Amino acid sequence: MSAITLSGVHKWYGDYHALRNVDLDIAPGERIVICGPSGSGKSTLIRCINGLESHDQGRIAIGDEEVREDARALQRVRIRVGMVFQSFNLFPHLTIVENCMLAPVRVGEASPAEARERAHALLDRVRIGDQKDKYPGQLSGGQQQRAAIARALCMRPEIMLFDEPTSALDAEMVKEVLDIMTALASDGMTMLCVTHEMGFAREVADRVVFMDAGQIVEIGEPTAFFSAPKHDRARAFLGQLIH
Amino acid sequence: MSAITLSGVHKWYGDYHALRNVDLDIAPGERIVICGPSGSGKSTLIRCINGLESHDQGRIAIGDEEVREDARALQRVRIRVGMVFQSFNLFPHLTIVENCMLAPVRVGEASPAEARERAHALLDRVRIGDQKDKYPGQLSGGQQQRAAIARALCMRPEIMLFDEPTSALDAEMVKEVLDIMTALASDGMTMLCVTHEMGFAREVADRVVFMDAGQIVEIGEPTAFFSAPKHDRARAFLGQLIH
Amino acid sequence: SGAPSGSGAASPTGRTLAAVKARGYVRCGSNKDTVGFGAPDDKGYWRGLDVDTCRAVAAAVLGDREKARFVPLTGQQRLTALQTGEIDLLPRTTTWTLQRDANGVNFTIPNFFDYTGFMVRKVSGAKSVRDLSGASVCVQTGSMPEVTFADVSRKYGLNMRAVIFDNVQGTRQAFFSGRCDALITDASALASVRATQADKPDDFIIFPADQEVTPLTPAVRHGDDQWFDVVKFAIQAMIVAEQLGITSSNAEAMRKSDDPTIKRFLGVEPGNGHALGLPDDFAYQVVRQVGNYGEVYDRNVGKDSRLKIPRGLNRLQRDGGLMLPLGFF
Amino acid sequence: MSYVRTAPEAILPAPVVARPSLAASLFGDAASSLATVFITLVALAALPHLFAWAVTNGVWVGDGEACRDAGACWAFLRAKTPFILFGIYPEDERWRPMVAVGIFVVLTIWSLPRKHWTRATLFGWIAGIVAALLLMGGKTIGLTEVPTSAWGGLPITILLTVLSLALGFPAAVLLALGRRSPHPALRWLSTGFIELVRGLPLLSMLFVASIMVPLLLPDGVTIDNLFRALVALTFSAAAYLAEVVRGGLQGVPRGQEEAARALGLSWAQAMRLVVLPQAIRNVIPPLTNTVVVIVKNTSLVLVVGLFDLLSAGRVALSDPDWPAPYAETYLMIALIYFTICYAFARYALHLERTLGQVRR
Amino acid sequence: MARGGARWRWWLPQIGLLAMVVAGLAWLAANVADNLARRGIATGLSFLDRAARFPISESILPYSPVDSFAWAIIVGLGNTLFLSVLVAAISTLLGLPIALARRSDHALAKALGGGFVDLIRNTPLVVQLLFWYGAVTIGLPPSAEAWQPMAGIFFTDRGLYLTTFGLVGSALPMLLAVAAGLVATAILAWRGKLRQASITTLATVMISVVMACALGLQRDTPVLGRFNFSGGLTLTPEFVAVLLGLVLYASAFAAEIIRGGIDAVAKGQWEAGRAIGLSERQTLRLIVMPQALRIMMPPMTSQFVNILKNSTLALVVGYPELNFVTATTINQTGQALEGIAILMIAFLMLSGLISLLMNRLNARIALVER
Ligand SMILES: Nc1ncnc2c1ncn2[C@@H]1O[C@H](COP(=O)(O)OP(=O)(O)OP(=O)(O)O)[C@@H](O)[C@H]1O
Ligand SMILES: Nc1ncnc2c1ncn2[C@@H]1O[C@H](COP(=O)(O)OP(=O)(O)OP(=O)(O)O)[C@@H](O)[C@H]1O
Ligand SMILES: [Mg+2]
Ligand SMILES: [Mg+2]
Repeated sequence: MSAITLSGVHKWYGDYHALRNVDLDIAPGERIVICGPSGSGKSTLIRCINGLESHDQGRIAIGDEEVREDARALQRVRIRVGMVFQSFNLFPHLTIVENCMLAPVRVGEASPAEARERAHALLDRVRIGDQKDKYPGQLSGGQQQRAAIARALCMRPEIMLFDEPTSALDAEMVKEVLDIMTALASDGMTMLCVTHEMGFAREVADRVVFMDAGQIVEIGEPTAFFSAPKHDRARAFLGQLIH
Repeated sequence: MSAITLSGVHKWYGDYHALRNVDLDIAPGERIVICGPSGSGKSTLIRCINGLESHDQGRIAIGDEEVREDARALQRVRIRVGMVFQSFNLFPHLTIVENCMLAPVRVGEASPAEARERAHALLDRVRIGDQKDKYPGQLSGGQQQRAAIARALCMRPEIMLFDEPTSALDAEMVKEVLDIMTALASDGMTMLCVTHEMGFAREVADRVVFMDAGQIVEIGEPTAFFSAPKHDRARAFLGQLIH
Repeated sequence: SGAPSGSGAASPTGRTLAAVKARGYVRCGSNKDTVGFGAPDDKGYWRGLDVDTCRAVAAAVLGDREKARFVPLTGQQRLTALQTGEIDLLPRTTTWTLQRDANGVNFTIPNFFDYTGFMVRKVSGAKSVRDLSGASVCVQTGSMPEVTFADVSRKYGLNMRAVIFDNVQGTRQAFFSGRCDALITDASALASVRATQADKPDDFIIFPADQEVTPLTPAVRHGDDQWFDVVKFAIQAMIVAEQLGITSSNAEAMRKSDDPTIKRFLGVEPGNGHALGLPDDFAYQVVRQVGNYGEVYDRNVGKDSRLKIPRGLNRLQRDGGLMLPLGFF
Repeated sequence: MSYVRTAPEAILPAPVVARPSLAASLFGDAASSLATVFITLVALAALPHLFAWAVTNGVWVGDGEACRDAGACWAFLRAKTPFILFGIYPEDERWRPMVAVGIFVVLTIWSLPRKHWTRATLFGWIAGIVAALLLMGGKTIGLTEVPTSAWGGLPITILLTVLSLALGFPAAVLLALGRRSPHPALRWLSTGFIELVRGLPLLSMLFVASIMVPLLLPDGVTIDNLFRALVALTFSAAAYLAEVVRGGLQGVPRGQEEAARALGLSWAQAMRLVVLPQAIRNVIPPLTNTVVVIVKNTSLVLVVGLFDLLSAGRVALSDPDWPAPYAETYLMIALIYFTICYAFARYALHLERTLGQVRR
Repeated sequence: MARGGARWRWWLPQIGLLAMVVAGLAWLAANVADNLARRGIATGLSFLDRAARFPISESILPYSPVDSFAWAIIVGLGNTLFLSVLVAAISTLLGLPIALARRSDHALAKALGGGFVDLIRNTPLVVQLLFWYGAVTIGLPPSAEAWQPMAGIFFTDRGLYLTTFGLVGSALPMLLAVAAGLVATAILAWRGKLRQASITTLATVMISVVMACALGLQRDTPVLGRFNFSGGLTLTPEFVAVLLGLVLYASAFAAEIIRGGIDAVAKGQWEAGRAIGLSERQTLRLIVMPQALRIMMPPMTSQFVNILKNSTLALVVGYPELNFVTATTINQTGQALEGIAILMIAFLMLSGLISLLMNRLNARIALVER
């Protein structure tokens, strides 16, 4: 069964048609990179998948669980799907390790001790184990984003969504985060990642999805896509990226 | 006579020695690119030149006008020097054309009609003539930065200072702004530009100034500098930039 | 006072009088909502016994009772306002006490003798202070009643509970809504409250709180003896006029009287005014324009008013009251 | 595996979604239903009493006698409204305060649309204020003189509000700038003034104004009571507004001032043309709140013997001919204040929204 | 210069400005001295030792008219503090449900919350106080017909009379327990451990109730005397009206501060909370409120200072707080200067104290930044 299924998904903001008839099927373990011009609906797509935005038409499912406007169903979806935001969104009033423990203890059934252990392991894995008792405000951007990844992983999600995880970072810190994501990918995690980091996409992605004006315009192998995009819009976009 | 002269300039922030004995001489029509690691004093240098920061020792002069703490002298300097900031700093409560007209009418001796005409011409030149009655908030980053350039040009400065004019822009918009700057350069404007856009530096700069820890470490021809930096620090820096 | 000060002379006699004449009107501190003593009517015209006292001074000094202006003052403001020269005269139901007299002001001549009284509902059965043990009493602050209240409560061991307000409306509202068993304040005010605010005036009785008489007395500043005298005799003019049978309507005619006392009083025979620094007909102007004390009393608080307070202590001395006419010679 | 779009997807109109019904909001779940039932029951219990008091037993015409042992005495308000509105201003001259109030109402309505925010309107206000003052006083323009001690009611409330705002706001801007100034003396003085005034109850400041001012001035110099209250209100308005403006200044990025200076504008120009307009726009909501507080604060002059609206209402209540209908009077006064404040707050909200459109 | 700092060129005008202000103050002081001498106004604080002679209708500190003016003023200060603390506590608690009602989807609750806040915030507090006082005194029955919603509780136009429970035997252990609990709470709150502090408070209350029951109680029920009830605990109409008026007024403002605090928490925080699977209510409680609390601290500080200052309006409905007592003192002694000075110093000190305490607390719970 597919890890994520979108079929005929439409989404409007007021009168603005933000997602137009989106179909996408993602197999378990697949790694997808989504790119496209600003405002093309990448974030909207990803936010619809874990129900942060509700779609207006069509069907989205995580495995066999449909994403629909129902508090319990949504919670089941969100436990299975981890999300990392562009702006980290760590909880500033909690330490890093508390950030990580919150959901397992309050939503999952983990005991505090268990959750702490899990958090420590994951923080070590993203290489900020020594920062665990600091507050988010005390970390650099790259460290914060890695903490955010650890937090999402703490719920042991089947799928990870990333919305431009490196675009709020200084150039020097981008690499730290991409490294962690590459490591995750090599573990076989199902990943859906909005990013314009071509190096990362080339190295990691199974497929690249190019979006424009709310539609999926092109899907392809990363090497093929980046070297010879077929659709005009994609070509124009890539042309601008490389100057 | 030099367009800009700096000799033995020192600057402290509290106890922190931010500029250390900086000497630089810029001829009229010359185009200088300044680069260097974060915190090396690039912005400080540029801001001392138009007196946004006061230097503590040494001499800075624009042509024959010394930059010193005197309201009238400073105003004369600033009329001769245009500045473009990293974060645009357009005035959000005024339309684009009003942004451009403000200084000519209030500081220069232009009549509103004259200033408007001048603004229109410059906005056309930076290719946003059709956006002139919008507010900054309604424009994209690239358009905003071009408006900021037009605003600075409206005072008909002899010298233009740019402090990382493209670093706050989305990748797609960088090119728009660099194109405009290149066009300006080819008109013979004296330019001093902090940027890490190597393509631009190669194409446009007469000299590249590399700074580190408040000092000028290396000055060279762009091609020579980028291909074979002489100083260790510069080499390390350029190595990091390309990943 | 309106005239700029000289260079430091402590009490230049006559300054206030000169200032008032130069200014063209008398400034009086006033109540703003004590009906019968000082309050504007619906048309914004000031009325009351204290107001007429001020008008009498205006008539005496300036020959026109309308040349008086009223500055509404709160209890806290009144003495300071007088001391600092904001007003020339303070006719504002102010009790003459030692502490006040000693502290920067001079009391002239009482224009109303009052006593502190309790008003209670008849159904409560209380007939004197001693029956009020454990009662709640509404007190209006800013004058003698609160001290009297504390004193009698202590003296008779009554353990009464005070409910204190800094304004007339609060006190009254509280009493009639049933908040208090008794209302303590000047008896004159009690009478007026009973006459006007009670649904059935007969349901309430008033009795004195103690034996003391409280003389409500217009006050002037320390240190200006001439003005002190002027105010005293402007007030006296009303009292003496009643003694002499001169009223506002017959004053004109009385000028032709052969009685030398009346002649001197009305200024037909000169001398009195001059001595005070006033026009010789000052008393005539007071009586003609404002009236004699009886008229003023009846009009504002007495039988012709809604308050209908009996003359009582405020009768002339010859009628058994405390109003003592002085000699106008 | 790979896919290339050939035809663009149609842009469709948004489907019509039924708005969540009122019923769903009221009875959506157990908690909502419970809340609905509870609120309704309380309302049902209270309303009949209120209705009986205000309408069934209310007295609309008649005199004081008619009001005894009855419900709401609206007749009192009918009889006393002129007095409450104009205080002790002489009856024959009441057309003057009426005209003065009219001037302010007209000016206010005229100033509402943004396109009327011009220098001319500003001069209009200054002229209007001066005209109202002259008209009320009368002497200078050849009418019967009415001293300020006889002014009263709504005109006093409006005058105190308008003047304390008109004088307080510029002072507030200066204080806010002073408090952020790099020059210590200016900063200390501004901070000292602001914190002193904000730490004191307005009531005690009014006391000081009414009792102490005469002591503070040279012998023989006196200041009008109304003016003193105005000074106290203006001080308090200036201190409170200054803090709001300061908040707004903090919200304007430093880059704005720098950009303005880099263009050659002087400090004063940069402030006036670039920084302050943004700062004030940023703080419209707290500014509104503060102005509403200032409007309401004028009611405190009650304690210093001025005949403002509330004070005049209370004097009206002391009329022996009437049974003193407190609730009705306070309701009417509250209603007048509410109308002024609420209308202002709504207007500010509208302003905030329309000015906000400038940004994306 | 943009960041010029204090340069020498600025010293002169600054010194000039300071000199002008100092000269102005000196001029005023000279005027006061001159005026006082000229008008023979006695000054000095000797009056403070004299017997006050006037009554104070209610106070939490013991008072009788034989006490000195000084003590009377302290008693007024006690009432001011008592009232302010009570109003601050209740209105903050009340503000939360009102804020939540305004943010809720329930149409009636939202409308009621909004209407309440608009109505309260747009009318002067004095008018509200006067209105409530009228409502309390006119709306409630006389003592003889006291309304008894529960055994031992009487509502009359003389006030609310409540049965109290006095302790028989040794109350010392209980008092000690309560004191220990309060100290622990204070220390925890000081350390910024608000959660533990509130748990401690709750525990203290529960322990004291249990101990009270164990130690045995004696009912003190109000009994109707000739004029009034006596015994038990009395809340006078003045106090009830002031409390009601100030609490309602302050809670409307508190509700807006709380709502503003919640709204000011970045949207991303809600989303992050949802994204890790927290429910709406968990997100509000665990993520948003702790951050909103920090945002609310500065406006809450001004709110508490405002409550303190607003308490001075209690004088219009006859509750004897500091302002009222001082006014009476001025009226009795004529010593306006001293009275006003005492009043202002007291309020400045209290406002300063509130700011100081709140700032300390704020520093304790502030978000840690780099
Ligand atoms: N809450 C909203 N209300 C209205 N319009 C919205 C909202 N969120 C997004 N949009 C619009 O929907 C479109 C798609 O937005 P989206 O954030 O998905 O773009 P994106 O591809 O992620 O762009 P970026 O690369 O800039 O993040 C944009 O035009 C945006 O303006
Ligand atoms: N106002 C200030 N007060 C104190 N230190 C400052 C101030 N402004 C800058 N500095 C310090 O001066 C040094 C030089 O700063 P500057 O902004 O010139 O660096 P930069 O080369 O422009 O760096 P970047 O590439 O990050 O913009 C830095 O270490 C910075 O921390
Ligand atoms: Mg996006
Ligand atoms: Mg820089």
